[in-house]
Amino acid sequence: STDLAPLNSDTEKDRIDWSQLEAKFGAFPKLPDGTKAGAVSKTLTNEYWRSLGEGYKSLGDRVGVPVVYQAAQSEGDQLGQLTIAEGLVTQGYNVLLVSPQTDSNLQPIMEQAKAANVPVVNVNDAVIPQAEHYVGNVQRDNGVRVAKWFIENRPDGGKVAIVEGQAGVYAAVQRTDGFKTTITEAGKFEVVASVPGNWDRQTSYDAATNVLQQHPDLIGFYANNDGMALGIVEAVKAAGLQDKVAVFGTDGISDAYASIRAGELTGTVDSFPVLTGEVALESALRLVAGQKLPRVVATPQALITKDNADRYSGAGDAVRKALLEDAAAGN
Amino acid sequence: MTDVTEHTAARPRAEFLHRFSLRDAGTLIGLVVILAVFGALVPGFFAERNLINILQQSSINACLALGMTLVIISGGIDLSVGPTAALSAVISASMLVAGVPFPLAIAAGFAIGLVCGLLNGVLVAYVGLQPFIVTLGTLSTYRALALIYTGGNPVLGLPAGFRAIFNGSLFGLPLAVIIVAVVALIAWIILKKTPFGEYLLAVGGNEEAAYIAGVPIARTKIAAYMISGLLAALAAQILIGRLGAAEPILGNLWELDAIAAAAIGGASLMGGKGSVVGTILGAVILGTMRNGLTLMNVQSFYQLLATGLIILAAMLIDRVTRGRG
Amino acid sequence: MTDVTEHTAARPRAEFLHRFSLRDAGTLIGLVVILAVFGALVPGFFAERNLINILQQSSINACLALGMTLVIISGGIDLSVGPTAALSAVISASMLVAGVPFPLAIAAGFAIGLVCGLLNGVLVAYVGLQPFIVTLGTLSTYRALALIYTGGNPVLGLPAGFRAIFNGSLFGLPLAVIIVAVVALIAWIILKKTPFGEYLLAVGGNEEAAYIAGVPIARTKIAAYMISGLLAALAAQILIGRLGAAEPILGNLWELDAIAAAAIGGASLMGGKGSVVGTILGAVILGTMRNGLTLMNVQSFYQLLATGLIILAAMLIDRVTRGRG
Amino acid sequence: MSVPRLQFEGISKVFPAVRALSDVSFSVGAGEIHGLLGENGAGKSTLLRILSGVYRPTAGSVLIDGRPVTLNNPVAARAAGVAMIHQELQQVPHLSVAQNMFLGHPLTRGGIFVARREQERRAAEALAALDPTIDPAVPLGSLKVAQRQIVEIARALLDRARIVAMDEPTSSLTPSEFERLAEVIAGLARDDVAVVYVSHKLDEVFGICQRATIMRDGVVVGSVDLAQVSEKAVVSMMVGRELAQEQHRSHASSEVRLSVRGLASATKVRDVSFDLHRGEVLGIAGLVGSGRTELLRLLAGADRASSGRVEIDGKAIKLSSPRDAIAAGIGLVPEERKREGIVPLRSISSNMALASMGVFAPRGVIDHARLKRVAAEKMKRVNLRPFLLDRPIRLFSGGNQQKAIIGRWLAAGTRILLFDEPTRGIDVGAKAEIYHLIEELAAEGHSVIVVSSELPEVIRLADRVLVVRDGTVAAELDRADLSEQAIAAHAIPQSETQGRQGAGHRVGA
Ligand SMILES: Nc1ncnc2c1ncn2[C@@H]1O[C@H](COP(=O)(O)OP(=O)(O)OP(=O)(O)O)[C@@H](O)[C@H]1O
Ligand SMILES: Nc1ncnc2c1ncn2[C@@H]1O[C@H](COP(=O)(O)OP(=O)(O)OP(=O)(O)O)[C@@H](O)[C@H]1O
Ligand SMILES: [Mg+2]
Ligand SMILES: [Mg+2]
Repeated sequence: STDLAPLNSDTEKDRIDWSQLEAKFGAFPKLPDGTKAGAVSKTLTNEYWRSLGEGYKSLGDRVGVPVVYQAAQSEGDQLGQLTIAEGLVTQGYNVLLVSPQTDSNLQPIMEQAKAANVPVVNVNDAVIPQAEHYVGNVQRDNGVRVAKWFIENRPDGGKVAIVEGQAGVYAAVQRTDGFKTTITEAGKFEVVASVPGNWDRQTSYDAATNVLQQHPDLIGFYANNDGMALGIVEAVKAAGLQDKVAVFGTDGISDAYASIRAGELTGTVDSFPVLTGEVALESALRLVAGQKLPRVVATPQALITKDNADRYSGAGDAVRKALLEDAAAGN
Repeated sequence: MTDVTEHTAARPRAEFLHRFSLRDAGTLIGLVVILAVFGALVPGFFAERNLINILQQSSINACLALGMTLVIISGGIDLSVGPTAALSAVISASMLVAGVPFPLAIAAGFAIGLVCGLLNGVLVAYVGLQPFIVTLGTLSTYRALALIYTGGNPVLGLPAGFRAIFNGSLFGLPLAVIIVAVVALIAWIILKKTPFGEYLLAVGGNEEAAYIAGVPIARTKIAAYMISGLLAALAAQILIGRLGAAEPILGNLWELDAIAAAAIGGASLMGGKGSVVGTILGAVILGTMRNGLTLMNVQSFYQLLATGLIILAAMLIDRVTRGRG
Repeated sequence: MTDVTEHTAARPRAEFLHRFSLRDAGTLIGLVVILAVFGALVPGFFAERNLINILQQSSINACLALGMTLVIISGGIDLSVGPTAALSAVISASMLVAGVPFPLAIAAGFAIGLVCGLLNGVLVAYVGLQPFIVTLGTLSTYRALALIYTGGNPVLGLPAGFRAIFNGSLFGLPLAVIIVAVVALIAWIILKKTPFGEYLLAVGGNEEAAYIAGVPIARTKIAAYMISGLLAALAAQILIGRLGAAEPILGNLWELDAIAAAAIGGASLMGGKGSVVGTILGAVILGTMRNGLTLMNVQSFYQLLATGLIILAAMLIDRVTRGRG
Repeated sequence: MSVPRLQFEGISKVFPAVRALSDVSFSVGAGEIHGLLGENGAGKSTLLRILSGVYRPTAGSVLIDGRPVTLNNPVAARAAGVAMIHQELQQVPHLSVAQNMFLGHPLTRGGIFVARREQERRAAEALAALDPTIDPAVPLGSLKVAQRQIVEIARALLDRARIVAMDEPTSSLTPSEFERLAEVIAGLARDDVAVVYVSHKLDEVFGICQRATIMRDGVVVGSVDLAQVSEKAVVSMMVGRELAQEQHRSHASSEVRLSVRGLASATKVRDVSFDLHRGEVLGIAGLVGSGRTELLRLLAGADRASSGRVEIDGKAIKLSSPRDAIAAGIGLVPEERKREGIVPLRSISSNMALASMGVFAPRGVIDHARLKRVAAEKMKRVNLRPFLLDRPIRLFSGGNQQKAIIGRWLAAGTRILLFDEPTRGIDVGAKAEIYHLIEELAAEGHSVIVVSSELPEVIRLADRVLVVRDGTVAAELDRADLSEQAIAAHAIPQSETQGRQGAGHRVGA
């Protein structure tokens, strides 16, 4: 498998949509006795990653597989995360689910796990090039969806701005690029600013204030995550421009939904972390059971606005159903 | 005789320099240069609205940096300001959301800041540990407490009334700016006019001499850390008022900005030296830079580069003016 | 006469204490306590594989902390180690990927480390700026350069041959551990046995006196920063060998861990004091803690809490043993 | 007989590895000026630090007016009526003179604000009797050592204490400054204050004290009535043996070792020219602030000269750093030992070896065996006490620190030694040793320059004396013409000798 091409989760051909798992690979398989799964994510300081863990746990509970879920102490603690992952390998878990801090910081795990004959599933966000299995959404698509909203809903075009996540992080780069490329190609829009927000609410607030001051005729912001988007919303409100400026975030955390319902945040691209967690664990366990899955299992996402927020925020099963409908409809 | 006249003549000038030192003038020159550069490059940079923006965006860092300056003068350092602010923010916020009256919730936030500072101070002053390490330890500890308390979630939905307190304007200036200006004035008075200010300078300048002279070393240091904690709490209140939410991860890397502002303003990390005016100017320099670079839509990598270079340049200007001073 | 006999009798013990100081003994006690606690709580903690893991996981921090120790002894501090490592990593890696022979690519990485250290050192020693601020400025600058150089993308696909250099084992120990052990031995020799070591201790202990005694102050300081840069580069090579990729954001917050290790090991941030043995023990303490907490499946918020408390506890143990020493 | 104002009863003090005081008892009456004498390391400062609340005694008690007092910290000592002038200047350079004097107990307006003006007025009053030229408003760091010491004395006077302890208050002062201090001390005695006076300058002690207690190695050897005993007897009590009074011996040759022409600095030194011969001891005298220290620093490469030429053995040398000077065989024993001399945390051996690393590490690695041997030899020669070569130098008394610094240059094989106030704070025994050492060095062919504000010292040591005035050589006096009067005559600026001589100047005569 050393001849595996470096993975690009957004363009990999060997992929399957999550909705097809059951159709193509049958019902959930029987697992060897005592199967247990280890998972390590980026950080628990962000709701997204906690929700992912909930997904692991809920499926794990349902199928009787204990899941240990750990996370680094902070976003950016790359070696700490590696230490955690190495601990999981040595402790004899049957499968690992990892959401690496960066594209490479968990690389040694791939080799150690291979030696220990433990499958590893790369779940979302940063992408390990040698990963044999990836479950997650198409990062670039986040930005594309928001850009499409602008193209459809703001036919006259106008000035838009991007607030980026931490410089150099895969998800931030992809999301930004998807948005920027799509909206620029539409012709009528101008990306007047693409400034760093560092995943931080306060930084984004200040950045948005400055951008608005320079471009009071701005029609929208796209932020690489919801925390930053919520900071931008406050800046837009403080500038008194809430009726003119649309603000979009990414992730679909509960605060974002609340803000959307309150008519403040225009929308977010929800990537359904709980469902993603379930799909990831399901895929991982199918691997344990010996099934040969495609390299990438794509998980759903949807652009949430006030109009459809209720559809995507109900109980787990309802959302699953709605998303399956979306998938069937080819969204 | 000649001698005496000379002394008398020299007095007023010395007095003036004493008040607005050459060192502060150096920082001011730095600020003016940066303003001029951005003014030339960015249309509308000098718009009143933008200048107010700069002040507002500098106010939180200035608030922290004032506390940091006092701690640095006392010969210490406080790396834990960010987590202290976070802890104070989430506790105030959760009380506010639970319907506790504003004054009580704010007071609780301030109390948290004071307690965090007290712990730092006691470990430094009574136990005799190195300030850098103590506050490195409490940096993790306080952050962890804030995360555990909230389970990692932001506290949302702060009452509008509370937000108005820190979000309003007076005479066209944001209240946050006015609050920090008042804090700066108080800090200036403390440093220049009160025994405590003298004690700070003495403890940082020569601890043994201060001890022998009867300066209450431990109490002075503890007070410095408590003020730093209190100002971190104040910064937290201002911020959550502005954002309408309190996050346990708030205040990440604040300590570096605060230290940079104090150092650009002339504080020596060896202790015994520092200036309130300089610190404020230092904070405004950093704020101006961020504002200007954003307005110029400089890409984030280059913003980072500019930040680093500006810090170095400011210190070089400092060095040159000190050389002349 | 009695005096003389007494002196002679006391000699061997004093000699031993000189080599393995009471202070280091304190750090060792701290490590033993932590090992004992985890050994009791975590089954399989003392498995050879796990102990090797701990060493391997501590090796990068130990490598940085050794350089940091020398800088701290000289009275400085180096906050820029992480970005220095990142810059060195991406440049070596891009050369390797471009097919440049290993020795050349590695040498280039080391050269980058040396140059980064040189710049820090020159600004501190010749220009006379405060080390904290200089390296705070270069922290941003070097990081920005690494990001700009790579466009923010990781450099992937390092040749297997290169990775084998840093990834192999010898006598059952990972090569990285052996490399760092050798570096530690060299650092120990430098500090205890060479004029440069004496110069470091003198410059950090009393710069003015060292100057009068003919110590080459500037060269000594610059050498310390260059060693720190070189060791950051070495850490970078070890890491990219392990990871098979180099990222411009590598080395985030490394400086804090390195400083913590040095301080736990007895280095004084006032300069003039520090121990190679202590620093290694400090790095292993931090590594052990992380390993043990992970094996105990402690949630990350509580891990953070434990990190903070351990740093404080280590300093308290330090304080107590110093009191007795 | 009334109870004494101050009594020490069985005071002992043990530091780790050192017993500094054993069962020290003596008393001082109200209005008495009591000398406390002893060699370096005898325990004088330790005793006074116990009196001023800085150290706590291991055993024993202090009684004031017959009542035992607890002196747990400096504040308690102040409250008990004790004021202290510490041997090491205890000051904060960034604060003003007045702020330093009132540090710890500032005058306030309304209990909130520091009353700067009032402090400055009161500080000026206290300074008036000692040195009216010191401006209480300037930062203390801008003063010279001597002035700082005067500030330290004036600070103790502010307290109106019942007991004033002075630990070598005149170590940086000239005789004329001592005269003024003597008047002040007499005034204190008239006000019934008990004064404990520590000095290595025996003439001062004999001049102002009635009685003296003599200590050796932490124990009291005896208390004497100074009117009844000779200086010689006191000295032998201090050192435990007879001290031979040595006479000056010259070893100067005609061979010029060092030649200085037109040396000038940007600040103090203007156009200095002189020759120094092989085996010669050249004295440099002058007023405080006349530029002697700076001249030595130029020669030691510690400061850069703005012009001038320095030759050694006829070859021009570059002096852009102390390294250059050391390479050329020049070494400086600096004036401010604590700031410029020692590396406090390092051992005696390390401090000694610092300047000769090339010698001890010929192949890049220090030969510790050799270093130990040389350190033992050099420290024996300078008679280090206690003889603990691995002990951090900060734990040694000032005199012994000075010996280690001298040892540093002996080890480095320096041929030209520059001594700036070589015996400041050094006891009679050690002083004689150092004089002897200097002469030995000269006899071995070393060339020596001695800057000293103690004219007897210059006269005792020098083969020839340069008198420096306003940064330039005002006169060169041969041994035959040497006298305190002759030196003073050249040291004082002309207008001063005619006008208000001595009023505002500290005179080295
Ligand atoms: N803090 C300390 N720790 C250990 N030993 C000390 C300490 N302070 C003083 N000593 C030792 O106590 C002894 C007495 O020192 P002290 O300073 O009292 O002498 P002194 O008579 O004042 O000498 P000098 O005339 O040189 O000032 C010396 O051997 C000294 O090394
Ligand atoms: N321009 C200056 N700025 C700061 N300090 C100075 C300056 N010139 C001299 N000094 C310091 O002041 C002290 C007195 O030096 P100077 O050479 O003028 O006097 P001196 O004749 O040696 O008198 P003293 O007896 O005080 O040493 C020295 O410590 C010197 O380093
Ligand atoms: Mg003494
Ligand atoms: Mg002098």
